[in-house]
Amino acid sequence: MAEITYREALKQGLREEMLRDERVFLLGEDIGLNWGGAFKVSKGLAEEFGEDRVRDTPISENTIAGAAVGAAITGMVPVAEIMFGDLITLAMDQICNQAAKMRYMFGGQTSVPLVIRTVFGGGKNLASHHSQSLESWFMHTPGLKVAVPAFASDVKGLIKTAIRDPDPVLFAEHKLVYDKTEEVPDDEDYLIPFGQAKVRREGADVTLWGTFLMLHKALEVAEELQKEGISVEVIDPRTLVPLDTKTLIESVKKTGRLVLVTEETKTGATTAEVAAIVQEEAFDWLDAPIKRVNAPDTPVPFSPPLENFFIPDNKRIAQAVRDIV
Amino acid sequence: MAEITYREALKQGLREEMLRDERVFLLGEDIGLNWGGAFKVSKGLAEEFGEDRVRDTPISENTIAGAAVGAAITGMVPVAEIMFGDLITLAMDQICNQAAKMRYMFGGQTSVPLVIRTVFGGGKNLASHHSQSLESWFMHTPGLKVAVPAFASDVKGLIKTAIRDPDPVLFAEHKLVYDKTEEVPDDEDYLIPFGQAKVRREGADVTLWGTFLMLHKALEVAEELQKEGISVEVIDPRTLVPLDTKTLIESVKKTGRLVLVTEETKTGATTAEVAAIVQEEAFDWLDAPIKRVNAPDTPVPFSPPLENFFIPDNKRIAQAVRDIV
Amino acid sequence: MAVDKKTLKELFSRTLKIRLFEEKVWDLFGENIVPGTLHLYLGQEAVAAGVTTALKKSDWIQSSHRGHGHVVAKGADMNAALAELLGKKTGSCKGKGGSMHITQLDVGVLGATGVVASGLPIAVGAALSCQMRKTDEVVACFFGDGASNNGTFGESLNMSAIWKLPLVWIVENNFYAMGTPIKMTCPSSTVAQRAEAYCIPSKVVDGNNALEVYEATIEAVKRAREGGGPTLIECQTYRMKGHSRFDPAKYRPKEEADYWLSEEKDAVNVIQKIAIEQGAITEKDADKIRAKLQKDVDKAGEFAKKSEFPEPAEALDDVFAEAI
Amino acid sequence: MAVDKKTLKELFSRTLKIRLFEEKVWDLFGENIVPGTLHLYLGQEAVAAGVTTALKKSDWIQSSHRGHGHVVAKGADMNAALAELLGKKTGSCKGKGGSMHITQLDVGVLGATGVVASGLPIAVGAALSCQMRKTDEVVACFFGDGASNNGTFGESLNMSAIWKLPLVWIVENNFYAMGTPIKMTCPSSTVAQRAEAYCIPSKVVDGNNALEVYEATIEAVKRAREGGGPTLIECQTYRMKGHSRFDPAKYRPKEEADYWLSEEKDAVNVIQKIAIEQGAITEKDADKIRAKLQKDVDKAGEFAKKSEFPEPAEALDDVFAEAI
Ligand SMILES: Cc1ncc(C[n+]2csc(CCOP(=O)(O)OP(=O)(O)O)c2C)c(N)n1
Ligand SMILES: Cc1ncc(C[n+]2csc(CCOP(=O)(O)OP(=O)(O)O)c2C)c(N)n1
Ligand SMILES: [Mg+2]
Ligand SMILES: [Mg+2]
Repeated sequence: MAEITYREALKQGLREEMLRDERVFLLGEDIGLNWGGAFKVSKGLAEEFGEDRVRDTPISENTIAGAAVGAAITGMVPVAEIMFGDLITLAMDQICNQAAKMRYMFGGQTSVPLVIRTVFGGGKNLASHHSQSLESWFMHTPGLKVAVPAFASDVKGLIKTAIRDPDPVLFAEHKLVYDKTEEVPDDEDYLIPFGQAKVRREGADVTLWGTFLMLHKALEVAEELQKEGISVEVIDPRTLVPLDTKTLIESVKKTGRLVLVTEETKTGATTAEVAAIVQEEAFDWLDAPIKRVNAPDTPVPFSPPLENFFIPDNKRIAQAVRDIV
Repeated sequence: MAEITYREALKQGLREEMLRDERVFLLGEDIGLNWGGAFKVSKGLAEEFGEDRVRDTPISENTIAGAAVGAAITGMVPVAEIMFGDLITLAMDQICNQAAKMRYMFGGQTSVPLVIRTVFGGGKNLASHHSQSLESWFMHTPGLKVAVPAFASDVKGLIKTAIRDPDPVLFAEHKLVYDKTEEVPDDEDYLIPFGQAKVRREGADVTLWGTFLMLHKALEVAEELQKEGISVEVIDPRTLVPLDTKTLIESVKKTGRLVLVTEETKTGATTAEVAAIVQEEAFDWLDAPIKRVNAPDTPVPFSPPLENFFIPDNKRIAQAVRDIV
Repeated sequence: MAVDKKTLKELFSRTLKIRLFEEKVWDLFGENIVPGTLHLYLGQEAVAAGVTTALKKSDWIQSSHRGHGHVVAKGADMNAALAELLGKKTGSCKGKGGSMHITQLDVGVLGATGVVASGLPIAVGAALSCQMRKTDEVVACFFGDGASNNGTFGESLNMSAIWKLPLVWIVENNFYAMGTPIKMTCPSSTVAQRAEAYCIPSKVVDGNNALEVYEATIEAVKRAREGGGPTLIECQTYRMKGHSRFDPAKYRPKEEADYWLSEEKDAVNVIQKIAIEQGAITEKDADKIRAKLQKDVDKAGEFAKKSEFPEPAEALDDVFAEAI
Repeated sequence: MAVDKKTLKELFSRTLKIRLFEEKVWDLFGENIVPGTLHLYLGQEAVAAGVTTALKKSDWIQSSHRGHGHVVAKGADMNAALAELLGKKTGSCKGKGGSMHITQLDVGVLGATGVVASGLPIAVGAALSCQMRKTDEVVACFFGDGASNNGTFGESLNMSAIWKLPLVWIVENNFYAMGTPIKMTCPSSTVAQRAEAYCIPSKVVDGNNALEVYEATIEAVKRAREGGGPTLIECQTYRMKGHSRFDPAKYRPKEEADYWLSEEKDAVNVIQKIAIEQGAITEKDADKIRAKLQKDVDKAGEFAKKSEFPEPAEALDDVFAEAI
């Protein structure tokens, strides 16, 4: 086990799977020799595996995704990259109508073993077209699995599982966690099963559930609140589809209180679904309303003070916890 | 006031606005002379207003939406039709990244007065690519307004408001309500404000909130349940953005119970958001968990017995009500 | 090109097979037992027949929303195909797909799709896979004139060209997209002109003549197999019926429709005449082939009709490899 | 074509203005006060200068993600433009847009966009609006070589052609999309070849020569205003810097970079030489113009720097016409 960055762990996972299975290949814009991916995730892989298996594409998002579909149903295992999550708007047909529905609408005749990698989130002053968090759209798309790794160890185990999964996976990353480090197992078969949340911190008074950068903030907030005598349990779902509601509900049954926090704009975020589930399944255990902490319902602004206001901060998260304990 | 179909009422609304304001024009595939729209909504309008203002387009969804954006910011008021809601996957960039964000990302320099009409829902055995209900994606897109008329009187009043609105409106229709009839005012300035729900039926024991065809079913269920002595209040939001939570929460404070019903697949549906809001804002008034009735998390199947199973029916709605009273 | 008699006979019987299949569908539709909508292949039979006859069994086709003819031509089981159209459990998609998704993967059909032009990117991926797996497999992708106005057209043609993929683009130009005449939405007189933008060689052929389609495809397939990259073939043809279930197609000018729907232009007649003239079959053979095919189709119809509908709860199956 | 001296002078000063503006941006970036990323227009100045000089004030331009040069050339207020890049409240987008959305609508900029090729459909709509409103306004739409691989390219060119829209498509072919050389993703030797697919007349010009760009645009604009429909102009040019903020552009072959980045190819030098040769300006005039522009740009820089940031809660404004 070595302490490496999320970026490095992700690359390790991709590399190991490419070594293990020659059907695995990467395609996307500027992922190859000249650039190595906009966030350098694939840097070095084209050198190692050749330009065939680490394939630069034209700026054709829908056809990138569709090519992955066609390759997947004929014996390959493509990992397609959409450079920014905002640009996935151009590939929605191939991802949501084709990849996600193909097994079903053809009555189980085919698997669609592909992964679409993309990156969400703000914090880099990239404004409205390069900062969104759109994961809830995919959570609402039957037939897709959705991974949301926030930690280096998870991103490696999950990408390997995603690649080996016979179903299409929307693999979401987050810009501001690429540089976070963690100890990551070297084991070639280090796989993290989908649908298993991880309790990142145990606590007794309130449950905090969140994704990506907000999870890191949640852990900081939990430390702060400990000083105030509030004991916070922090849960990382790791995948949204399948969603581990069991771990969450057990926690809520223990704490009686729940705060959900993501960087998505509030209305229709993944936090809405989780709140709806928990209020239904743990109604009698809830001692207070479930609180949601999200970005406001606006596009993502450019200027630092505006973007800082947009992205939930520790203060807002802490306040939401205090509001219900 | 005459009793007319939803289709007819919608056409009346379009026609009146085209007569009132020459900047208003329609564009879309097969909306003109030869077809009059896949659901015949615009039948006759090309004959009346000419092919310039009722403009047939190539099969280019993203450019249809984008052309509407360009026209809207330069002095026209376009109403673009995406023939089936499933095909809006091809126009997500122009709708969600451009139309919705333009006022904001340009700092208020421009209005984007356009309407995107499309149609959701199953029930016609059109299978996975022509039957989806994707409204929650748009509810999760800041900068868009979203209308979901289920009745003839509303569709007319709302389309007129949508056209006069300076902001982009995603105007969702439903295949199985086009033929429903209702008394509809003739008044040229018959406008229904966005963000005002309508209590379609008063009741005391439980609140039923839903959209489109499910609202019609909800009203039937309410009648049935009345016979069992259960008094159901039925609420029609009419628009999802803005969402009238006030009317709903008042109702829940009265009944203490809420069932939400839409034809969307369950995870991440609009019902999740509504449940999340109500449990937060009316926590102390809820006597039972909020129940959601939706389609299962599958693509829409073709065969009648499968599709009938997929779409929530009166029995499932009634059962959900009985479960919590 | 000299085409052998066996091939001519095959072209005739494939064209006819699709015709009889679609007439059966039309009959079943008349009996009001076909749920949903239908995009019949009637009139365009020579395209699918000509293209698929030029392919090997291990080759692939990508279908469109007008897919019955494609899958039947590629060798799909007619029982399962008709059962699918009726929404039966015995259908090739277990009743989940219907007309717009009629598909049989194990005979090389990548899929039929309800989203116009959405098959093109999938064909690109399949052809890339053929190339990367170092097979000699080729992909033929069917789409309409209307589809060539969609963004995926340019993206996909381009990708196929830069990677020299083993792909044959088959435009079925039936001159209409629903009620919209192609001349309203396409400034050039052929769709084929658009292939040049990507340096892809192209050819325009009479899509009602299975032999012409076959010959053009053979050449394109050869180029594809030899690593020469994609070709675009525009097959000009015409729908015998309207666009879909309830479309009377009144928007078509009479002379145009008369020309295309004449006896001489009829796809079955055209190839029958050629096959007889070139001595591949006799009138009598033709009758025998017809009778045999009719019997198969009738049997498929019976099979489909007497098959069971799926159980309602089967709607929950096949979302993922394993239920989650 | 004979170009008058006033125009030559204008071409020179517009080219230079963009250069000085972008150098200022580069300096501010060096001071580490430009948030986010940047796509500099350095090297491509002659394109925006040539195109916009051929337009009237009432005409429109659609910008891309590399928009600084476009908006400055169209007459945007430099104070507001620089303030926007620094995220200030006084910016043209109140600090909400930044580099990728730098826009000033009241001088005819339809918008800059972070989504490659997403401006094309918007330009179609604006040109349709010019036509439907019966104005003589024309739209010029800027986009890159890489953008021409996106689906909206074909869709939008086609729509502009079938409706004969008053539109001029300006391809800024700088031979790279990020690190991807265009020859890897485009099989033809010019992007212009793709216009023929839609029967759109096209021309390839030296994009480092503002006069050539201007002349081609004047002709295209004339055609557009007279109802003759769209034209595509491919301006071949080169980025002086990398793609964005931190790109050293090491992937470019030395000879290629040397050629394009030589003194003789420099956009400012090229038009200055022409203007002087044709007697439109003297060396001295050139210096005077430069000094004046430098002063304006410096003042804009000061303005931008001393402007306030927006208040955090302003993030909530401008979502809708009225808050909901
Ligand atoms: C992307 C998309 N847009 C619109 C439709 C609705 N639609 C179904 S078929 C069709 C016409 C297709 O025309 P063409 O490609 O020429 O094929 P044809 O029907 O003539 O075989 C249209 C517009 C669709 N299914 N998909
Ligand atoms: C649709 C889309 N895909 C990818 C990107 C990421 N990206 C930003 S600029 C760029 C290259 C664009 O190349 P080109 O169109 O030639 O313009 P240039 O940058 O050379 O001016 C890419 C891939 C994007 N912003 N939008
Ligand atoms: Mg057609
Ligand atoms: Mg470029």
